Amino acid sequence: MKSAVIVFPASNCDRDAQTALKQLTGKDPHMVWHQDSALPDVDLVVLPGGFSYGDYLRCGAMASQSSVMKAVKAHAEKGGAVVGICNGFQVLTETHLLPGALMRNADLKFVCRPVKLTVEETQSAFTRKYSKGQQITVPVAHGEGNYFADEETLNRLEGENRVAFRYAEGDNPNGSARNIAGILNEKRNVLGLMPHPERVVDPLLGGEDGKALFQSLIETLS
Amino acid sequence: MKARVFVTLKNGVLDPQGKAIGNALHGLGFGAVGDVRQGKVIDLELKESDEAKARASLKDMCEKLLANTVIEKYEIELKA
Amino acid sequence: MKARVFVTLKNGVLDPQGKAIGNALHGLGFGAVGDVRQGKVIDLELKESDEAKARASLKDMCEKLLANTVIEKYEIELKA
Amino acid sequence: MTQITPELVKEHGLTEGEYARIKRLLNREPSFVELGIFSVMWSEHCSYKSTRFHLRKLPTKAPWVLQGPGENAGVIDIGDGDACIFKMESHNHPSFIEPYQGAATGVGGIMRDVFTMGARPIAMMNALRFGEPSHPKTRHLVEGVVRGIGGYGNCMGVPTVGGEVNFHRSYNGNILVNAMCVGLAKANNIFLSAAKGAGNPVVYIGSKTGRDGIHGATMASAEFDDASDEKRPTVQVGDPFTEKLLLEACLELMATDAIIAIQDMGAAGLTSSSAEMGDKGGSGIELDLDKVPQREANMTAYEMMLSESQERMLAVLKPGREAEAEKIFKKWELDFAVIGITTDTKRLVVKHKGKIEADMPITALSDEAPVLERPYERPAPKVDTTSFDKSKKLMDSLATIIGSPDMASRRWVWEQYDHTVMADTVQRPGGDAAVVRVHGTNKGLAISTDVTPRYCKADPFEGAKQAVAESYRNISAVGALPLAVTDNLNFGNPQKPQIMGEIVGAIDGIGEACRALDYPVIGGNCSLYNETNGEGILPTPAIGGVGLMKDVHRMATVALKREGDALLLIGETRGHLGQSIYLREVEGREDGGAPPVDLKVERKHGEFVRKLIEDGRVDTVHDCSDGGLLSALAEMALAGNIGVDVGVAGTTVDAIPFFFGEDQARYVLAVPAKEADKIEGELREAGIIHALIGKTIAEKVVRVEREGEVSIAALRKAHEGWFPTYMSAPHTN
Ligand SMILES: Nc1ncnc2c1ncn2[C@@H]1O[C@H](COP(=O)(O)OP(=O)(O)O)[C@@H](O)[C@H]1O
Ligand SMILES: [Mg+2]
Repeated sequence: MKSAVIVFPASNCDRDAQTALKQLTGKDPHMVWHQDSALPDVDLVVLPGGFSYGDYLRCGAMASQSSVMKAVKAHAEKGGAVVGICNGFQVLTETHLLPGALMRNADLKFVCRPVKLTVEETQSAFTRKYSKGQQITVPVAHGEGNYFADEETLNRLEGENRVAFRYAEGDNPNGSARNIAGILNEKRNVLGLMPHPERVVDPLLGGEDGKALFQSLIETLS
Repeated sequence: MKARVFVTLKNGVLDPQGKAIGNALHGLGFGAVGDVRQGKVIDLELKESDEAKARASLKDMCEKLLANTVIEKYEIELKA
Repeated sequence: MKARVFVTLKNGVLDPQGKAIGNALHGLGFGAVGDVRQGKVIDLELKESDEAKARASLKDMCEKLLANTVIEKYEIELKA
Repeated sequence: MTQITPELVKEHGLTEGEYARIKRLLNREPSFVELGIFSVMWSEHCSYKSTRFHLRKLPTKAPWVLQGPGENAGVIDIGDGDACIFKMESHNHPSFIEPYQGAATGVGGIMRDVFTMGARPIAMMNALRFGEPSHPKTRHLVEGVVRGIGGYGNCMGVPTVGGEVNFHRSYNGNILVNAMCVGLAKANNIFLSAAKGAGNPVVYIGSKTGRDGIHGATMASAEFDDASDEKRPTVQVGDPFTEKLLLEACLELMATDAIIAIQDMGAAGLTSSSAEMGDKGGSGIELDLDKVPQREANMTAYEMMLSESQERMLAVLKPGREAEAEKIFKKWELDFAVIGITTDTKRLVVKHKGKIEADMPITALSDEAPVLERPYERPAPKVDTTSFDKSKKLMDSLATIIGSPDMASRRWVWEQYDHTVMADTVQRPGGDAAVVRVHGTNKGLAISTDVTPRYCKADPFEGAKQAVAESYRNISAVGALPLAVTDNLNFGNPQKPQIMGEIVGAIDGIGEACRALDYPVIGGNCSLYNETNGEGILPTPAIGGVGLMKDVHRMATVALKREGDALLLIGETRGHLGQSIYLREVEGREDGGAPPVDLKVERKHGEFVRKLIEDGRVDTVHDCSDGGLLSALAEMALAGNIGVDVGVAGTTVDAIPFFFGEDQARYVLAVPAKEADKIEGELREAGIIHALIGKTIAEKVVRVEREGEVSIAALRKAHEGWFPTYMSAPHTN
């Protein structure tokens, strides 16, 4: 699997994503600068966590207007895989590659802690190595991860099995509607999620529950 | 010319900040406070003298960047 | 009655958000945009019919909670 | 031209004597700009005039120290060509006035001190002291400071991995916000601030200059009164996005060989950065202020020289490399301007709008800055009291202590900090020391910040020794070798002989402990005049320690891991209750002497414990400090959710002092039962006092023989509950 990690000026999980991809694919991903207008030939694009352009105005708003995002959009429209983690998820909603929006956490505080997730959907390139209903523990670290969409959109996401991950009952860290932690687009080639799977690919750092996400992609895209 | 853009949450979108402010005001004894909503105000200077053009351009800015129309609405105010 | 409170940075206080918005608008081709400043707008409902009282109470709220008067200033607008 | 009047001199915080000295050094009256420059450079904050004489006594050398005090941060060698760069700094006064921005810019400032030397910041810590919880301002300050630290550090993508939070009424009007930054660099690529050579371009990098925090440096050196709270001087606003760009751009420039010297603009901005660079390089500096990127219209030379706008750096480049550097900064969308040149005159010359606004010998600002030997009185150390109320129930006291403001879980705080970004945090907040892996290796850096101000009040010398000893212990307890410290000396008004006595006592105590433990001081910061209406803070010499772990796979944590482990107490328990949390929280008394520290014993115990961890024989260790043995055991039980059953076998000490005394040099270990005998034998052989005090059990309780038990669930409720409950009440600006 060939992959690229997009680097916005204030991305800060770009190295974490790079390290995880290298560890699991054995290959260095391409690091692509936000001002670039073309992507290298890759199977997977990762939009990493961080603060893209300082996350001033709204998280991900300015990033969605960057030149590299035009290329990412084109990649997604051609069916290429895109995963947005944390700030990457925010960028994907701002770019309208995913529906809804990510608002301030309900308690208005930044939150960094491991959360329990349930894997809701395994029919995707991102989740096939998990089992349906599996409980995993993955850290979150965000101030604006409160997923919002209108009722109709939420119903549709659920009806089309596009909710990939949910916060376990009682462990919703941000007030997200229907405990949604991660969603797929209609064509199921774009995933956005607030938790950080790339931070849990090493038992030393608190677990390996993020590994299967990358392994799913490797299996599908190699 | 100067412009002021208001970006506020659409009705029906939950506003955790507004709610927190409301609670805090009650806690401080401001019992008369009812619903509270918080939004953004963006003040811009524009090198443009034609009001219609300015308004069109501001609308474009709002749609493209200043507001996320999934959750937010905007109002534009021009001052000469 | 309804009130709208504007909370904006005092003149001279660095506004990283405004600066970033200005840069982004330029990047999007809105060349006519000059200085940009971002502030907050807070819309409140008040169970109070006396305008003077409402204004006094809002001023109190601003000083105590809504504005950080070290770096921010506020304006109060009342609508019937 | 502005007339220099005695009032103006006084407003600049300069004494008559100092002003006379300025005139002598210049052979004339200073200009207004020169007066401003002198006032900031000779302020306590920049000149260390009250402490410099005493700081010289600190041990600063060791074979692994690459750079001691005197630069922006200290540097140690951690092997394999790697260097660790760190420093701690206070932002106390600004944080009291505007907690969010004060704390945020404190974080930004200390990060710049570290990356200006060529390091990528890899971990942040913060030591915070607030007034008593019931004080009307405390909640607002806690909320703002914590949010500010998170707001800046999280955006920078540097994990904030730990620190301390204390509450005490002595901080009601003077909170302390001390932030520490730890960075990594290559030992052969360290950048210093000496602007050597003449004819080299002086370049300005980063954000534009505004009228931010003018006179911040003198403010930080002035005592508060209630009026200054009203005056509300301009505070700086932080822009972490720009700082992140500045970090990346600086590291990119540092990968070339274009830089001769580089220095952040911190307190006293352009003034102190240019003066220090010229001073260290033995050169002169000529600045043309017309070239300075400006955010506001009509700024005067005075304002530009004294502005404390954030996110700015000053560098001296090799001639001809300007274009290359400019390209890097343009890529990162930062301001870049050549604003001056180095000269061979050893003078600082400031030009603006065709006029020479200042022209002064740089040594007048540095070497000639006043060094005061202020009179001091070493307070007589308080003596210990042995009395205590025997009727108190041990297990009730435990619940009280574990849920008290100073002992309750700090989860509410550190969950607001991204502590796992960079994917190297192998020990998170909540343990004895944080541990971050050196990226791409198995090495780890252990970091801890420590001080127990109530001990320092009772006995500044012994208390400061204790702070260093506790730092050494915390780092040893995770299995790392303590290598060096940075200090942050927070005190009241040094013009009072008693306060000066506290300062001198503390510096002497730090010196003695650091010498005995081979734990040199490689940097630090002083924050004096922390007084309001004549009331000083508790003396608070915070110690930030860093240690090296050879293999992060062999690391100890405080969490109990198995049932059936033997609980082993290392160190002697005499039951020292003076100044203990127990007396304060249970009996409401703040009295007695500080616990004595035997540095030889500290070192011996630390070495023994570290070896056990390094050999992979022990993975569960906690040091005994605040709250004594029973608090340590409860914390271990809480962290691992495993019960303990202990007794007081073989001691003549009563249960209360035994379990809550704060004797030093002690560790609790949970060791596999089959190892216990062997380890005991080794302890006996080494002549180390120890006791097997009990074992870990399946029941989820903390049980003390003959005293009763309390469930882990109940302890957890008390321990986790205090902070969120306290912070949920409404608070105002
Ligand atoms: N208490 C102290 N102990 C040891 N060194 C100190 C202490 N206080 C200041 N220093 C050293 O003095 C120098 C100047 O400090 P400071 O003015 O705080 O630097 P900066 O302006 O870069 O923040 C630094 O090298 C610092 O390490
Ligand atoms: Mg510095």
